[in-house]
Amino acid sequence: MIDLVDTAEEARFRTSARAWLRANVPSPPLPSGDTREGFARHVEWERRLFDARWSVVSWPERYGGRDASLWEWLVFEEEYYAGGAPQRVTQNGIFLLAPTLYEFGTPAQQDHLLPRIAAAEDLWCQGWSEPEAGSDLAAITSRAVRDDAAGGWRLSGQKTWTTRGAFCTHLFGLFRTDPTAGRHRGLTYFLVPLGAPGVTVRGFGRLDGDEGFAEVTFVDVLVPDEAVLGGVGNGWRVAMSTASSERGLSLRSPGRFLATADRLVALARSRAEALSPRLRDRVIRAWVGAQAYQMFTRHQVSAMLDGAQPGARASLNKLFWSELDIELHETALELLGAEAETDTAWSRGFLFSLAGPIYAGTNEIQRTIVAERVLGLPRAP
Amino acid sequence: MIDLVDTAEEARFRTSARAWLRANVPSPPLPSGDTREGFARHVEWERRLFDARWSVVSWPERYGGRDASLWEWLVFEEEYYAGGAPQRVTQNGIFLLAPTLYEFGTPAQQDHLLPRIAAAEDLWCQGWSEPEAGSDLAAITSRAVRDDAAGGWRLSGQKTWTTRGAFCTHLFGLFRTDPTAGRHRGLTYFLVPLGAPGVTVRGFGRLDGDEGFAEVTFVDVLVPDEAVLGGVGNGWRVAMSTASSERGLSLRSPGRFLATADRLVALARSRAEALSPRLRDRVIRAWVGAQAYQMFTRHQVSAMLDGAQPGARASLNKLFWSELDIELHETALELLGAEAETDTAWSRGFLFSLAGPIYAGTNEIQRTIVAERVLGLPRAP
Amino acid sequence: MRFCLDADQVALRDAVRDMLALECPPALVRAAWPPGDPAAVAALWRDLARMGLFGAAVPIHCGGLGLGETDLVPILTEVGYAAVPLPVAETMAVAAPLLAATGDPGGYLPGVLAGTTRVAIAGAGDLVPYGMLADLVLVLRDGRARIVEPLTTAVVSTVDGSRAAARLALPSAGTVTDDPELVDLCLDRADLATAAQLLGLGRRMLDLTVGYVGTRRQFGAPIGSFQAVQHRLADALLGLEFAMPAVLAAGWALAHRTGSRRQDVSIAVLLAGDAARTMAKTAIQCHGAIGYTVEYDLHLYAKRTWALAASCGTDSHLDRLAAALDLPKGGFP
Amino acid sequence: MRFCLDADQVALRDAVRDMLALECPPALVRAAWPPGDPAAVAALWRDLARMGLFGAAVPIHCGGLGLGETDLVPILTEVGYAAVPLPVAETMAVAAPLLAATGDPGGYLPGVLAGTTRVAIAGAGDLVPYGMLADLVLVLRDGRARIVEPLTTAVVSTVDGSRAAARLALPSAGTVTDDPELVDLCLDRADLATAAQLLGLGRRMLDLTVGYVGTRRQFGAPIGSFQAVQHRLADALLGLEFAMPAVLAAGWALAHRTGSRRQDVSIAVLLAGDAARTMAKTAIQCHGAIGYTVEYDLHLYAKRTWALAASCGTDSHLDRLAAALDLPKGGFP
Repeated sequence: MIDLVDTAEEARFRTSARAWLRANVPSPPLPSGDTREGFARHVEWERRLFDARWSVVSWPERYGGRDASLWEWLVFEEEYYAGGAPQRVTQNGIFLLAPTLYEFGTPAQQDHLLPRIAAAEDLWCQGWSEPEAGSDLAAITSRAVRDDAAGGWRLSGQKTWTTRGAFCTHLFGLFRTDPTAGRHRGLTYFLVPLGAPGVTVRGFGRLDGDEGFAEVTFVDVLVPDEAVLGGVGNGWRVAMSTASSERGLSLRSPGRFLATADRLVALARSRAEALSPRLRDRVIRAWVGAQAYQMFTRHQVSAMLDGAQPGARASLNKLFWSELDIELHETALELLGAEAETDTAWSRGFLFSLAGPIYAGTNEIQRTIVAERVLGLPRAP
Repeated sequence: MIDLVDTAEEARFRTSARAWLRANVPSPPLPSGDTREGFARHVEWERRLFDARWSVVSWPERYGGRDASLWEWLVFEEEYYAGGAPQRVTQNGIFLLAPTLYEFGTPAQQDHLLPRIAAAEDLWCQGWSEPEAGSDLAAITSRAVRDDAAGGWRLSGQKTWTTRGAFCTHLFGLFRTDPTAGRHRGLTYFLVPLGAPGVTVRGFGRLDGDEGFAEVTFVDVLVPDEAVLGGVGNGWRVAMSTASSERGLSLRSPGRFLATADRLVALARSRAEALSPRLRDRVIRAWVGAQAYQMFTRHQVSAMLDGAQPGARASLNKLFWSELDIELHETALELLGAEAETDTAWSRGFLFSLAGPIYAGTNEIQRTIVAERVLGLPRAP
Repeated sequence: MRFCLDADQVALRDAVRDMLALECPPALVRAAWPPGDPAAVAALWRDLARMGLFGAAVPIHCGGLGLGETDLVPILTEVGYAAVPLPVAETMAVAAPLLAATGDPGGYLPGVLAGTTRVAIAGAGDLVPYGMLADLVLVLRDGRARIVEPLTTAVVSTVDGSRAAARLALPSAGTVTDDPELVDLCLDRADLATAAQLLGLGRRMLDLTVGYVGTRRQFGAPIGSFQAVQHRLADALLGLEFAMPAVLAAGWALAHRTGSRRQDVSIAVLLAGDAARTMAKTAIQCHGAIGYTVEYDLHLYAKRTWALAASCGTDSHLDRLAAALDLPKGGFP
Repeated sequence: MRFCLDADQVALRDAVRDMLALECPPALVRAAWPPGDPAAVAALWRDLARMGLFGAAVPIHCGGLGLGETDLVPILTEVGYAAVPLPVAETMAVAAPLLAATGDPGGYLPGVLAGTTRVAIAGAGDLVPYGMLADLVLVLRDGRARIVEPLTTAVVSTVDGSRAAARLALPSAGTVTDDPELVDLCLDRADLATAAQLLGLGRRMLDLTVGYVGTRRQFGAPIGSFQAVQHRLADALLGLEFAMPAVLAAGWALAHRTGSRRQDVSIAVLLAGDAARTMAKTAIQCHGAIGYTVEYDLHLYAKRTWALAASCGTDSHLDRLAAALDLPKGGFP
């Protein structure tokens, strides 16, 4: 069945979301969330969203959501970005950790953590990369050693290139619990409070101005057994579930790119003197790309509702949105001409977009995943 | 020293070439050289060129040339293609085998073969690829076994994807003379008359209509010792010299692409109703590409005259001209719109251009050569 | 909201796919190349008629299956996948529903449904793909739809030899409708059919290439295990995967006569055209020399791709989208 | 015909290269980012003056080195390679020869040659790169060249923090020349200088990337041994290698005032702009996360590349070439 318009219920949901956003989206827009002060303002916004039950619409009511369908979630995202609302600084918790908690968490973990994520009380960052383990995630050496006496685990090692790590309160990531097992084995997924004794967070600037980009060092950090998500030694499988969320739909809904594309078209209209036919075509094609992403995700959501798992196909999303985002911003900068070098929302967005093909597994890794696991090509020797 | 205009001598040479070509270039143009009849007409043209000493201008006078400088050769090529003269069906002999003969041939081989190549008496095709050895040339299995009694070598095996093989008289290629040696070793470069007993040539059509695309089978073919070029077991080194000619300047002078670019611009002017700003830009950029190739080769020729060997840098030429050729033709087909599907010089040229990134070592092989041997990146594991 | 094929759509698509796999293998496409085997090609047309396909988009009360444009997309994708060397898309997706909608003044519809009348669509100038095989030609020009019998026929040599193209002299009478909405609908259906076929052609070339690079070995490994090949094919797949939903959505927009239908068709054509062209180039490059021979099947699909893509009219679609986005129209000052 | 640098050109280029390697390392570029170390940056300007560089394009009888545009290309490429955070190209390649050619009515030339006067060039609107550091601003607009002292100065935050950009209010007087040929020559020299710097920046990013991927190991091998990285870098190199001769040829065309010089400059700008932009993207991608940190040097060169490329005016160069090729001018109907 194909029906590409909102049902009556979806339309009601859309109207209601739009009305609330129109009344509440901060104007003028919040400062960038990449500074400590800006981040705090964003956290305030997240709490306002939560109070109005718009922070996690697709979650169960008991965790602060609205039990909304995946379609309604897409609708909310469209309205959210079309309304000019701020980027979600809670995204790691809501869109990456939470799906993993729903899949692998114990009831106790879910009941404890999910409401705190929804309410922006806990602010999560990722702890994947290490200095010697970037694309090659299985090469991580940070380790967790069982301390039976203390009744928990002692973590040590270093995580790096952690977005907003300097501003967050918690970190999720992989640690090696069995040093004798091979690369993908012997890993465990831990949930770590950054305030725990032995954790040091050092921020270092990121190209796009994010001052929270951080390196996190663990020296003999004690965490309890409840800090393990999905079972000891099961970390790779749990992490791949997070990665699939990160690459796929949940982190990058079409609403965001549709809104950027619309802003690009508006920019083109407003800069008639700079708009050459060449740039007009580039604007149109970038806009078409955003539409394509929307159609693709709708098709994907339908398949998911019919029981399909995106699995490796999440890599297709990631390849597409990451390149689309760069194209949208590069086109805007061309329209801005010599003014492009000044510090504007578009130039900052461009710098941010360049990270797209790198994080969540480089696009080279994604292409290999697509080739081997979607197309079924023979594995690299 | 930079001086980008013809010297007086070069200008005289240009005038003289242009005058002869203007008086002699066949009009209407010859039929395609890809059929047996067309090929024969092209061979006639090659003999006319030779009779007027324009077939191999840079060769010594004693072999039918004019002792022209590399600059004059570039000038001739510009005039040749600007004048609408036919593609050179002798190119394998003149541009690929001959440079190798100059480098590795014995005086007897040079004196015997070069004049026959210049005069289009011997028509050479290449014998590199085998069914199981395409990009991986070192995997060839055709072999040559010494026959002391007969005083020569006995060849057996199969070569394939041989352009115009069905119309040529001779083949050069690699055969394995030492089956115990490793991949690149134990190979010898042979010069083989296709009329020799035991040679079978089977033509099979090529996508662009070349009926002479052939598979050549050798069953116990006896050739004398003089058929070896560059020494027994030295075949890889000799072949790499030919390959460098094929990738680089000598096979694809800028004149050819400059002429195509000019024809493309003329087509754009003549099709005002189809010329959108988008296509105008595409035409201009393709034309710019042809200019870039000319500047690059001029710079390269200057370096060669100062003693530099292009070596692995010939792969840069090949990557550039092969992609440029496709871009020129694709742009023309877009200008032709729905008429593009009819059989025209442009559509045939497009199909031919698609072979560019494949033959003479695929562009994937070229990129690896550039990466490892020009940029010095570590070799693939 | 909901966006997937229903069971009936899947069943019909699969039936067409199975039938074409059997009746329109590469050998049949080759049979359409001159001199070829016209009888074999004609038999395929009859087989398609027996399935009722030429009435797919004709209302049930006119003797058809009563399907809409949404349903046609998967069928036309299969027609592209098989590179059917006949004007199936033209007859099924454009001419037949037009005849039905206009009351069939010429009395052609029964012959179309029965598989005895083939309809081609006139392209640019006097060039008519499948003109050599067509009984009737649909001309969509100057705000009119005309269905005419050709006066004279001259064969044209084309890159894709299975297109049976002709230059035709056509009478100027024969107007079936000048209702602008209906004429636009014909144009949109033709564009949609092209986009859907390009998707199918892209899939065919992808399948051929994935199969080949998985078995062809060089340097001691299947060439499909090298990153250069893997990543290029991943990118080609990406194009096809992101074009497919757009084409399906355009079919739905046409079927429901939405306000954005014309721009949805343009989006579909641009995405499918780019994806198929990229796939053709990728397929040829990943095959290497064998893909460049006419003994191997790839060229059958690549050449059809180029033929269809050449008829896409990229600039007119960009202009249509420009108008929808309130950006200036193309051209020169 | 002859197309390579002579011994003098090579010697001067190498001298500039060696000097900049020593005096303008990444740390000096960082010193130009706010708050930075203005004294260190100012010292570099004096070092460049001591080499006589600001008189490079000034005739010998005016106290310069008497070099032509051909000679400037390799020097400016080195200026780009080092990402010198000062208006060297503007002062040396455009302002100084203009002052000399117009008899230096304002008496600025001695200060320029001595390294006590810096000249920036006004960009679009009131934005002036290096405006915070400039004593004078050259304005090339409306067929006039003006050299003026700014009335007011407001710092502008830019992506490349080492550009010291400012929004300046400028007086409307100060015309140095309205000779169209000389004004065009200034514009062409500015474009040439941009193209040459972009080449150098491209080379710098290439060198950084080749160095990094040769040592960074993932999956048990240097990442530079993977085809995905190898081939992408090969393509980036291709762009730079084919842009370089075009930029040099444009310098020669300007130096010899050939009839095609303006189109040669446009070719150079288009090729160098594309090559440098591609190189920046390739460099960031091949580095991965480390290239995305400001602790690593890559961003210094990438951001300069984007700043220079943004000022290129792609469409105006395409229009200029269109005119030369007798194709229609861009714009909308």
